[in-house]
Amino acid sequence: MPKKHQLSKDRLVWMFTQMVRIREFEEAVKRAFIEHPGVIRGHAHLGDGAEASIVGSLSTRNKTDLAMPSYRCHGYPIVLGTPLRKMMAEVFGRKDGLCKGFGGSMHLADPAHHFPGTSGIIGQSIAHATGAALTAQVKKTGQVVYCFFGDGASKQGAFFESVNMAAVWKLPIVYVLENNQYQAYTHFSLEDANAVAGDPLSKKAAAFSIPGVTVDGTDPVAVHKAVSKAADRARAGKGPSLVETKFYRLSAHGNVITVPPLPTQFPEHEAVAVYGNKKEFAQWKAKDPVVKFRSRLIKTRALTEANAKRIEDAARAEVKDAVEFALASPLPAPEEAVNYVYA
Amino acid sequence: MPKKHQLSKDRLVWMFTQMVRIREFEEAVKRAFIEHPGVIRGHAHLGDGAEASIVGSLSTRNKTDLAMPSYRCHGYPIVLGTPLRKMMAEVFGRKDGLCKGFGGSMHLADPAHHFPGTSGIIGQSIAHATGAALTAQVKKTGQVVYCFFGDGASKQGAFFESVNMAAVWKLPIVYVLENNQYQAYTHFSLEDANAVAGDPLSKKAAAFSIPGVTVDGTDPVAVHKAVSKAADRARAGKGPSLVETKFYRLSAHGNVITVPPLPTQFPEHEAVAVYGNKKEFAQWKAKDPVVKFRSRLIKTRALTEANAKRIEDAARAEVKDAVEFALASPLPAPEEAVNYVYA
Amino acid sequence: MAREMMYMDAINAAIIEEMQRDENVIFYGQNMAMTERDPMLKKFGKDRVRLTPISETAEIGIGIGAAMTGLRPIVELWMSEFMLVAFAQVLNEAPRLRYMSGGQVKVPLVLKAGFGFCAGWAGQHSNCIYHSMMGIPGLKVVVPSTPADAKGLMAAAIRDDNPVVYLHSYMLTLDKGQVPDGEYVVPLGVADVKRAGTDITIVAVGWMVKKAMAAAERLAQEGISAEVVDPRSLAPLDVKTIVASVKKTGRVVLVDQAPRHSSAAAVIAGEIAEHAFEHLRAPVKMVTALDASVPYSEPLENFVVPNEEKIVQAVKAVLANQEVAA
Amino acid sequence: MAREMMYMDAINAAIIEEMQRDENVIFYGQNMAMTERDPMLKKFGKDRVRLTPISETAEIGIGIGAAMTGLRPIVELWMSEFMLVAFAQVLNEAPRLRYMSGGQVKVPLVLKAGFGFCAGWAGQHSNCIYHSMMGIPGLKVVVPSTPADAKGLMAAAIRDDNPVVYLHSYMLTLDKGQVPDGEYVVPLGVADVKRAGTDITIVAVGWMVKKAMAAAERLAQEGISAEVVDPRSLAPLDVKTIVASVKKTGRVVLVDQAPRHSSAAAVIAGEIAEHAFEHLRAPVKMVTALDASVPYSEPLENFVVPNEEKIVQAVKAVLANQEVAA
Ligand SMILES: Cc1ncc(C[n+]2csc(CCOP(=O)(O)OP(=O)(O)O)c2C)c(N)n1
Ligand SMILES: Cc1ncc(C[n+]2csc(CCOP(=O)(O)OP(=O)(O)O)c2C)c(N)n1
Ligand SMILES: [Mg+2]
Ligand SMILES: [Mg+2]
Repeated sequence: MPKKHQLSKDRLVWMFTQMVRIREFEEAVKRAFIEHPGVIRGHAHLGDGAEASIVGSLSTRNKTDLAMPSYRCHGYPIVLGTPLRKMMAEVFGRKDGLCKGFGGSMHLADPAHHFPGTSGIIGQSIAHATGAALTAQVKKTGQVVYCFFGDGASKQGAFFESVNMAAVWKLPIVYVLENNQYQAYTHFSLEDANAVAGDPLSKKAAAFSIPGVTVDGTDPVAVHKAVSKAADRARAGKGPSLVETKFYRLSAHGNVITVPPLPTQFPEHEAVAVYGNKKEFAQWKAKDPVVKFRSRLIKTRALTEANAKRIEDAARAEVKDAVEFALASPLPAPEEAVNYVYA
Repeated sequence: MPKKHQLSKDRLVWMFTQMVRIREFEEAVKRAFIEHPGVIRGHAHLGDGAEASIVGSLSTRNKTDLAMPSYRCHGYPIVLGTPLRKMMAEVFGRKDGLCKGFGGSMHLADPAHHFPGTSGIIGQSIAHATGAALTAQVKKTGQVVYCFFGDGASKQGAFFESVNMAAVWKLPIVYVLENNQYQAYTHFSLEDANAVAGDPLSKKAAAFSIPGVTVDGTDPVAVHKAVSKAADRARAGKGPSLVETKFYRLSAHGNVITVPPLPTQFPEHEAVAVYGNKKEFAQWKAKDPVVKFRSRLIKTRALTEANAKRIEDAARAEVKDAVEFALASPLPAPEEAVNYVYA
Repeated sequence: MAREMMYMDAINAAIIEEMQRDENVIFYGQNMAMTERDPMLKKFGKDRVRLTPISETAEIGIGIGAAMTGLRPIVELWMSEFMLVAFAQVLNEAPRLRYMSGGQVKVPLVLKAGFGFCAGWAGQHSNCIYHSMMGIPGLKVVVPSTPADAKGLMAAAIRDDNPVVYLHSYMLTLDKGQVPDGEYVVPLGVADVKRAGTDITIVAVGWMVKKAMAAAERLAQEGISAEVVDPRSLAPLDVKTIVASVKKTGRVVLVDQAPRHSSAAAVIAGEIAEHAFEHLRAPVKMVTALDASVPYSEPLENFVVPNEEKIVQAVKAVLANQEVAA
Repeated sequence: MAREMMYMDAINAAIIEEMQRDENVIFYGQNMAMTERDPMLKKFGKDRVRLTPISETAEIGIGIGAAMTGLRPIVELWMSEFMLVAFAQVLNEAPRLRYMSGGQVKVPLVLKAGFGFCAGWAGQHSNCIYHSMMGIPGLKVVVPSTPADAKGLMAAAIRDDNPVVYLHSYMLTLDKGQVPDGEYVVPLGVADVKRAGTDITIVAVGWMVKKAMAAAERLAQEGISAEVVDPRSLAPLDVKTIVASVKKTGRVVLVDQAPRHSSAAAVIAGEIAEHAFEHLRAPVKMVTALDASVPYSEPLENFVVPNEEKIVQAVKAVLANQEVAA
């Protein structure tokens, strides 16, 4: 990889730290369904398993570059610097939440930290991200937009329309297709024509004559490398690229859908619950990106066991503090609900 | 080409005959704007230039196979056997029209002749055609669906979504991307990412891991060959293919848009009117598929000059009769308008 | 014979019975029939029960094309908002193709979707969009509020030769009620008087029918007799039954889970203003969601959406013939 | 100072003036700015004036993303039905993002589209779909009926910090009227009394304002004084002005180019039923399109769409206080 993209020890440790922070946050959200039943309403979707894809991608960004993820959005702002307190308070629907309790888990937004927001409707935010890249181009800000979306979303028309326009206009955007192998309960091999033919999903790039590459999404360094190239291309005014990061969602799609006041919880992973495929789940669990990266850093002496522990303890403490903050934050006043409808 | 797809002399003459019938029909429609002003309302779109693509494709069909074109739909039913009288009467909004005056030029339909209908909203009918292929598969009718759409339509999400599903389900359908080089006033090189990169539009097939091929759409035999292969594949249960037929629309997109009662007419071709590119227009005019095919058949002695004339005269007479029939047909009674809303 | 059944089971029962009855009925959608162990797939086979990708435009469009050529597809769309990515197919394709062909084709298609999930799903998953599908010539829209209606309207929707949007309320999914066994068809376009009364008419849709019934119960205890009318079909709308009730009671409250100007209530109020005016003894009154998207946090969500208490207050206000703020 | 201008030129004048005023305003769409000779492209450059493919979901979605990050896009969509392929972006993205973010972002976006082209464009190109965009919290919808309003509402739409759907009537494209020079802003959400009168109120939208004005003229010759109110904005809807007029005249006819249950008229009638009931001296009356898609052939099309004669008859019927068939 070009020198400028080589990762220093410090940078590798920073990446590990972010991955751990994401993992700890997601596990706390998951635990909240048991420890604080009813506190999380609606549908929460976790990014455990996606840490290498998220951090590997965002480790290539410049200070003002934007991240535009899908509704499975917890991981990204953690890397961008959004306070976990505000994030957890939003997931808990509190007044001190990032969005004052209006958005919840699916709709975090923190424009101050370069995260303009998300959509819960599959594929739609790919167009929004493309629009953010248009702003960057028109206003000549030098920003690159990192657009994240799922394997499932790559079957929505919005994806194709957006990438075509970005390619024609040579917009500064990187499309990161996070192939976590499931869209809700459906394995991607059941619905994607490339997959049915045994091809990688990055082959879709050919429809736009742009670079398309598939990379091991459990390895943050591999992701970093591929996304660096794509970001360089974007920054050079050459337009978009498609990077498929292939990894595995480690938790179920989301908490079980229930009608209130029935409490909701996280079920088993679909591989097991729907397909009865314990082996698949176990195989991918063994490739847990956080665990793998930890051993690698220790093996390559980028990190000591003691430092790793320190990082993990710090993340745990940070997340614990976030949960306490969120629980202590009041619910919004009902009358607030008519605010923010119009600017 | 496999023996079974080799075209007999009779078949070649039949193809020429259909091409001439289409051309004569479209020229009569165009003339109607001058000869019978006000008789055609709304927007009429002609297929002159597309004859080789239409006839080359449909010459491969079996008796019950369906054709599902876009709103630029005059040519296809002519080949399928729809009476020109009824077609012209519909274009003229008459009671004896195919659709009793309810549809007009954009919405011809003749299910009895294997043409279920069209949509005027770009891309949407690609999904309908795919659904017709689903019926063929579920009911095991052995039918293949010929889905025609424009270069412009290939930028609409419906296209990508539909082809992916057809590929996953291995539906018996052939997608014919008729690249007539313009979508309304826009040259395809200005809006298509493949084209911007100098690639053919058939490259989009890679997004679905299906065969994609670009063929000279001014040559009905070349089209026949490519579409035969695709139809064979569909019939064999192997799923869809994408065939790009590249040719040139010889008339303007449609008649000028005017507010009634201002009369409307056909303007000059966009190459000239919008882009000032007389050369481009002249170059493609020189490749007129009907003229080219005529000389070729005469040169190869599949046809004599006398026979060619006879075919042309017959087509002209048939179209003249259709115009007269249409003009003589009454307008529908106003009260009819509330019929056919519900089945 | 009838038996107690959950709303969602009643819907499924109708689908199964109709699929048994007519082999042209097919059923597909996202995140269903993933494995060969799926009971519907087992029963009806891979051809008739299918899994689709997240491609609503193609899913619905394919349903239209299949319907034009001889099948009777039921498309499972889950949440009605997902239809919006494909709304051209719903509003401008399915209902127009027959008409434009001068009656040559028909489009027997059922678009099944849930709506109005008030459970913390926030601004994009909790809406009521039926209003946007009313008044589209050629398109039918039904909204069952009880398990029996859920079954009967699904059967009718599948048998109908026109495109029908079948909208089930997520909030009623687990509600139980008596459902007739075997063939049971509730005709499209016929409203149902869910509770007879003499003092006032309450017109309510979907989940709001349940709230209106509870409000009527409370009002009965205070000596107020409210008639509850459930249109069941929003298109065609049974204006006659609604107007007849209003003519009888002389007063009406319209309850709708959608914001005021995107409610069926407003349209129905318009019909009442034209057709029952002389019999009205007080202004109509609408109880709708506030003009805000549905927010995530519970107190906010509760504040936006109509509830029993608001219905009771509205009824009393109308009976007192005095306007109160909505 | 004012000058005579065509409706379509007034729209363009507003776009040009606002683009000159604020460099964040950009303008793009299909089949525009194809060559360097394009006057808008010449004036504002390739960055701000762009050609797009037939990709409405991306076009509108890109507009939203650009608006969230600092631009003020105007998206040229041509016919409003084309928006339906991207309706999720219109109804469920643009108006929700600000709210869901708790007020952190804004989406200053103009979606420009023509509607209701009754000129033989048949079932999919002639519709009025504004009704489906009413009552969506966060979304504004305007429908100018005169060249002056066309200019002033476009200026207001561009300056507004919310998504605004700007719908111009194709049938009014070439109409002429006095238009103020220079800065001219018609506030969103304010109805306009286009003609004062005392006997009856006619509420009409878009092209129907012109028909209502002609009908009022004819009625005046028969001694009937009709007040014509043009809501101009359908969202927010200026209920106050409409109700005030109805309270004054005591009678109202609502004219709408859309079929009855997909009309703005029905919603407005509902508001009148709630807020002007005590002042009504006769039932409201709606004059809308018939419940059919718009057919191709001229006599069929004329039969479906409302016209001056139907308005005149409706007014007379209301004044006679007797119901006639719609
Ligand atoms: C248009 C639309 N259709 C369906 C859904 C329901 N839905 C929510 S999440 C999801 C799966 C998305 O899968 P993918 O894009 O792979 O993202 P992941 O959940 O794996 O991160 C679906 C189908 C939706 N939100 N929007
Ligand atoms: C969704 C949608 N957007 C825009 C239009 C307007 N429109 C009508 S025809 C046309 C061009 C179509 O071009 P192409 O697909 O190449 O077909 P061709 O006209 O060349 O046969 C456009 C943009 C439309 N009908 N539908
Ligand atoms: Mg996924
Ligand atoms: Mg074309």
